[in-house]
Amino acid sequence: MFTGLIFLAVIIGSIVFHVWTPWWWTDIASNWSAMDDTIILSFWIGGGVFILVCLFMVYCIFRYQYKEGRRSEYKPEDKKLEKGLTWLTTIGVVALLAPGLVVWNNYIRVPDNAIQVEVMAWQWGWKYRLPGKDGKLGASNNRIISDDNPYGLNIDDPNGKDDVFVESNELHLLKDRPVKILLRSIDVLHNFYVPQFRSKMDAVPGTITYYWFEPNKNGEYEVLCAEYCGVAHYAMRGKVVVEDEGSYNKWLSEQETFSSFTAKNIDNKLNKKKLVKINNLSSNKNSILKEQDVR
Amino acid sequence: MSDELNINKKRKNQIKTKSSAASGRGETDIDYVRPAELPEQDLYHGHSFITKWIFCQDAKVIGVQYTLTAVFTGVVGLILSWMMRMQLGYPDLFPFLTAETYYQMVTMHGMIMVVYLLTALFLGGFGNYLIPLMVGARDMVFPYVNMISFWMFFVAVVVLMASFFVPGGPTGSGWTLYPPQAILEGTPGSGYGILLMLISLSLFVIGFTMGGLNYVITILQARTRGMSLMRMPLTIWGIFTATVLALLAFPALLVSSIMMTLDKVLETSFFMPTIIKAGEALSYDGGSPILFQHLFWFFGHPEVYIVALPAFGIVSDLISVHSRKNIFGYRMMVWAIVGIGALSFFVWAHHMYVSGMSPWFGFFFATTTLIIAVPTALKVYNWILTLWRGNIRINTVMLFCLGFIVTFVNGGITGIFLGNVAVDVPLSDTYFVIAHFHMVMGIAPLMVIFGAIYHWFPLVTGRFLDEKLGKLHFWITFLGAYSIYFPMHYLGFIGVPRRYFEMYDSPYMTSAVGMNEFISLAAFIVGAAQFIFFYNLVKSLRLGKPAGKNPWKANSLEWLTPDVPPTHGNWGEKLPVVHRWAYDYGVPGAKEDYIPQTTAPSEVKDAEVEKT
Amino acid sequence: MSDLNLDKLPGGFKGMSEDIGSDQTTFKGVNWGKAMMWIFLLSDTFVFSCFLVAYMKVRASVVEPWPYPSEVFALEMFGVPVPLLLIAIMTFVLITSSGTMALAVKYGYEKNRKMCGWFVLLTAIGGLTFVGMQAFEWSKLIFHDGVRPWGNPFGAEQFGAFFFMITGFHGTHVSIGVIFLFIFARKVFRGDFDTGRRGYFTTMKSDYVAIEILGLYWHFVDLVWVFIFAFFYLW
Amino acid sequence: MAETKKDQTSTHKIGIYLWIWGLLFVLSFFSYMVDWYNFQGLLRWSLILFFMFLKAGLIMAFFMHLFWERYALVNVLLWPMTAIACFVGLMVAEGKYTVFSRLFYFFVGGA
Repeated sequence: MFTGLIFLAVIIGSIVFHVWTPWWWTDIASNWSAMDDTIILSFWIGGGVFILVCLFMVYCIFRYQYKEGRRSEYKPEDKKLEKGLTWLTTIGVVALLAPGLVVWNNYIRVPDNAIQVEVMAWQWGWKYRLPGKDGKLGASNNRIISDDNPYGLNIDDPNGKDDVFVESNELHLLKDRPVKILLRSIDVLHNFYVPQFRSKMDAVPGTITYYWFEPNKNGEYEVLCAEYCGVAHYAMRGKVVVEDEGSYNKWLSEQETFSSFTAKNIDNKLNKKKLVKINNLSSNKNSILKEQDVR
Repeated sequence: MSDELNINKKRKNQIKTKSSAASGRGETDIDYVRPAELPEQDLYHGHSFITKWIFCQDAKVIGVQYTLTAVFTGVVGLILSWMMRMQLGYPDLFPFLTAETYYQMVTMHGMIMVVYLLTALFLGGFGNYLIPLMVGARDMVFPYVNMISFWMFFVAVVVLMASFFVPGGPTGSGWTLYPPQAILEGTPGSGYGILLMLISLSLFVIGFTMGGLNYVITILQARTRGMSLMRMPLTIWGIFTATVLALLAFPALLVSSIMMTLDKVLETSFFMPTIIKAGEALSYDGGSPILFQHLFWFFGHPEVYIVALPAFGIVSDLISVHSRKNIFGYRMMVWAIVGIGALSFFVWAHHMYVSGMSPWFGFFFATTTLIIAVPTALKVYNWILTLWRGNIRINTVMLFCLGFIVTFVNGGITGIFLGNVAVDVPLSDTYFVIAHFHMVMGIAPLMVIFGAIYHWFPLVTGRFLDEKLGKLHFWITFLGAYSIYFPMHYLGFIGVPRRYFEMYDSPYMTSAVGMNEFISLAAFIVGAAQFIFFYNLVKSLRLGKPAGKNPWKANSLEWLTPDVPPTHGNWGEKLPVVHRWAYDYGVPGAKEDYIPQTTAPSEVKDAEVEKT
Repeated sequence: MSDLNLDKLPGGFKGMSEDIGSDQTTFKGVNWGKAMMWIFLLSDTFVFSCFLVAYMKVRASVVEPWPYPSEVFALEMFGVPVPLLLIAIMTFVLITSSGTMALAVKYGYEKNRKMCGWFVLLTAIGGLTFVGMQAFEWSKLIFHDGVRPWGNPFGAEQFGAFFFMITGFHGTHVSIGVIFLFIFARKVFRGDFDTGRRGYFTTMKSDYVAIEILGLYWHFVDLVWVFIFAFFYLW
Repeated sequence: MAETKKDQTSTHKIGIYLWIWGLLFVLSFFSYMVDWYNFQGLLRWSLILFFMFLKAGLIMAFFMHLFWERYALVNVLLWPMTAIACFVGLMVAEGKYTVFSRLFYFFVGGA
């Protein structure tokens, strides 16, 4: 009796918690509401199964508790029941899988009008590169990264000349315009993740990965690294600002392009020292570690 | 049902006619079982203390040795989890918890619990103890190799524990050990720590292979007379399939360990592309980090089932015995175990949906993954249908089984979320994943382990464990663990990423602080409750109620040995002869409500047995 | 002792379903040790497969050119480079030793102590020759051509790494096999298998079936070489 | 230990071993010739794989006696190979995808 009641309380408690929980997803700010919908669908089907199975279990506990001398039913198999349950489960699984595959199909096919944005991850921070007026990113290679060429761009590639460098943790995006995030890492695995955008993908050194989304709400969002990348993983944050065209263009015009960067670099050799500091990742790492020690 | 019956009848008739021709037996001999194919096994009996208890070749002693070693590592893992929860619940309170130590604890906790506790305990512990007893063998087929297997495992554990004491400490690369970070500066323990981990894993694989071959061959080739595969208890089916999986999956772990060791020591570039560290390019070039993930999960996913399948098998037996009812749909259960095992080799990359692998793989792996959901669901149905119309003893063992069903169904369903590729995108690498796998392969198998220990303790020691303490232990563990992991899913919905040393004050995460405190408190209590269990073990060893023979009135062979606890050689003079499956409970017409496997049909003439 | 007569059991898939449905043993008439060796080899197949799969994946995805094996492994003969000469000889040696092992197993079945012993010894010598040639090949690559696990003068640096790792792992298998072959040759000549002398460590009785088990292992080593030869040297 | 009746004796005529032995030499010679004549492309691949599987099959079937074993053992040994086949197939696809990404983003550019 007691046992059954507690198990019943666990089930009811789970439902109550689910319905009245204050912990729920942060408001979506991208086009991927379809992902939320598939989650809700999974909740209905999966939650239904959970409740039914557990309630049946509780019923059995109440109804068939041990009584001296009672015999249990002897029925090794019931073909019809088993077949029915198999089909029912199969239908449920298909109902879950089909929408999931459709959404995934959208996820890996990037719309043609998407803006390319390269996210360059390093231990531990973010940098970005945007295509210039030609809308194309130049070829890049980690091998040739140097102080004069912090993104390792191929000097001979004309596409790269007007690429825009964003050497800070902050990225601005246009509202209602799809972006294709090209992920690049110069050291270990990272993952560019903004919970409000729902989407994520690992940045893998030695190759380029991608995903896309369409931000549809103005605001500032925190970027989190979602793939463990070493001791300061938790401190690897960035910022995404979604805004309208006016302020976006203003921000864009303030950024440096590859050609202006190189030109400036040749003009002013003194500047180089400062750049070394920015690019010297180890100094950055130490500052993070120091901060931690202070704490 | 009926067609199987007919096949059985037909076969029996064939055998009968054959035998009557051969040995002149009468047509009417319904008790006939084929004579032995193999001569008696040749056993080495130890004489000194060392050969009897330390370098012992008796599978039962080896099983206990495995269990004790695994439980010891488990306690280490438990303490590590406490320390992690201290940091997560009360971030600034403990100055000795730095990010380095936190990540080291995360890694060691994960690896210990998955490999050195659960795998070793289910296969090494329960496998060694139960396989020879349940299939009616005198011992494992290669007792000497079996002994070496345990000592290899022991050395692996020693090497693992040694990594706590080397300069730099144990590796802090997460239990998945993903390169490049696992072997680069910037990850704690990237020097000696990771090397010792890889060596320890390799030793474990070698040791396990020795044991695994024993388990498989004992089950396939050393069953007693009358014990056909389809009469084996589901425990054996679960352990058998899991062992086969382990023999085929551990090679991938061995290979990836060797390759990563070479990457570390010889600076080869298997998994290492061009890497810029501190503004300078390292000597690596052209390797593929994703390859490691493929190899790791080609091992890692079957590993999940290596832990789950023995739990499935054992819980089926416990439920059946304690609800005094035959297991519902035995054949379906067997096929489900085998099917899940086979499919588990085709689903590995569902751990890698957002790893940057070829995006087309998503379709393939989502489909195969959700196919696995069907046999798994059927197993759940069959468990609850076994309870249905049974005669359920609500004792500690049954409580743990019920706890298993609730946590397993819960965790299984969140598994469908994560296996469904598009749903996985927002949820992967968040606390939802943590909650899911702790529920489904942490708590659920642990429930079975506890249930199994309460069930078989009388066999191993001849005494019962204390029921009152047992029930207390169960309720704290079950309710506590459920209230740790059920709310944790919702942290994942918020978007809290896993492996974060602390959250800082991201605006939408402040609401997680309160929950983290609650979860930590629950974790401390659940952890502490395990010491009730250890106390119970020690106390009952001396003072427990004597159990006598077959105290649960079970059917399977392990309870039918002449001596309790069974001695070396298990069966005394004569091997048992099996006449039926292990689930003849509540057979109409029989005197008792159970018919042990060795009972010949002529002894229970009136019983209307359906399955044989 | 037994009513098991393999000739009377049905064969094919019918026999298979009957074997699986029967009691006691699933592999009818297969010795425990032999069954264990088979399952071990299955597991070992997965080890080598993982090595080769990793090799294929990396080789398919490097952008630097992969060294051309038939030039790297060429041997100067009378001033002319002959591609893969040493490898060809090694292959022939290993196949030869596989053949002698097969004969040793055959004579083991027949409990022909002398012939069995000589063929086991011959196999061991073949294996030793193979290991020796492999040592020669390694030292040539290391000292003469400058191939290292972390790089080589010919192209993609994984070439050396995979070469040393995979052939090294295979060579370890061969070496272990050679050691056991010598031990077993001694055991055969001493007559252990005829008298059923007990093993020093395992305390179990010796039997000629051990030769068959060792044979399985040795043929497997040869089998792996077939795959390494195809994927590493010919690709 | 587990000795069963050997009256059916798995012993075979010596000829079959010598015959297979010779065949293996010939096949090895052929696969060596593939390199000697420097075939390229699909022809090279199909020849290499053909000789490889033929040799492997002969060794397994006759030297390792799998041809004479009962189907239970044969099937247990061969079915797991499907997992490897799946692994190989997917890794080939993955290798192609990686090399495509690398060439495209690191050398071609203009994404």
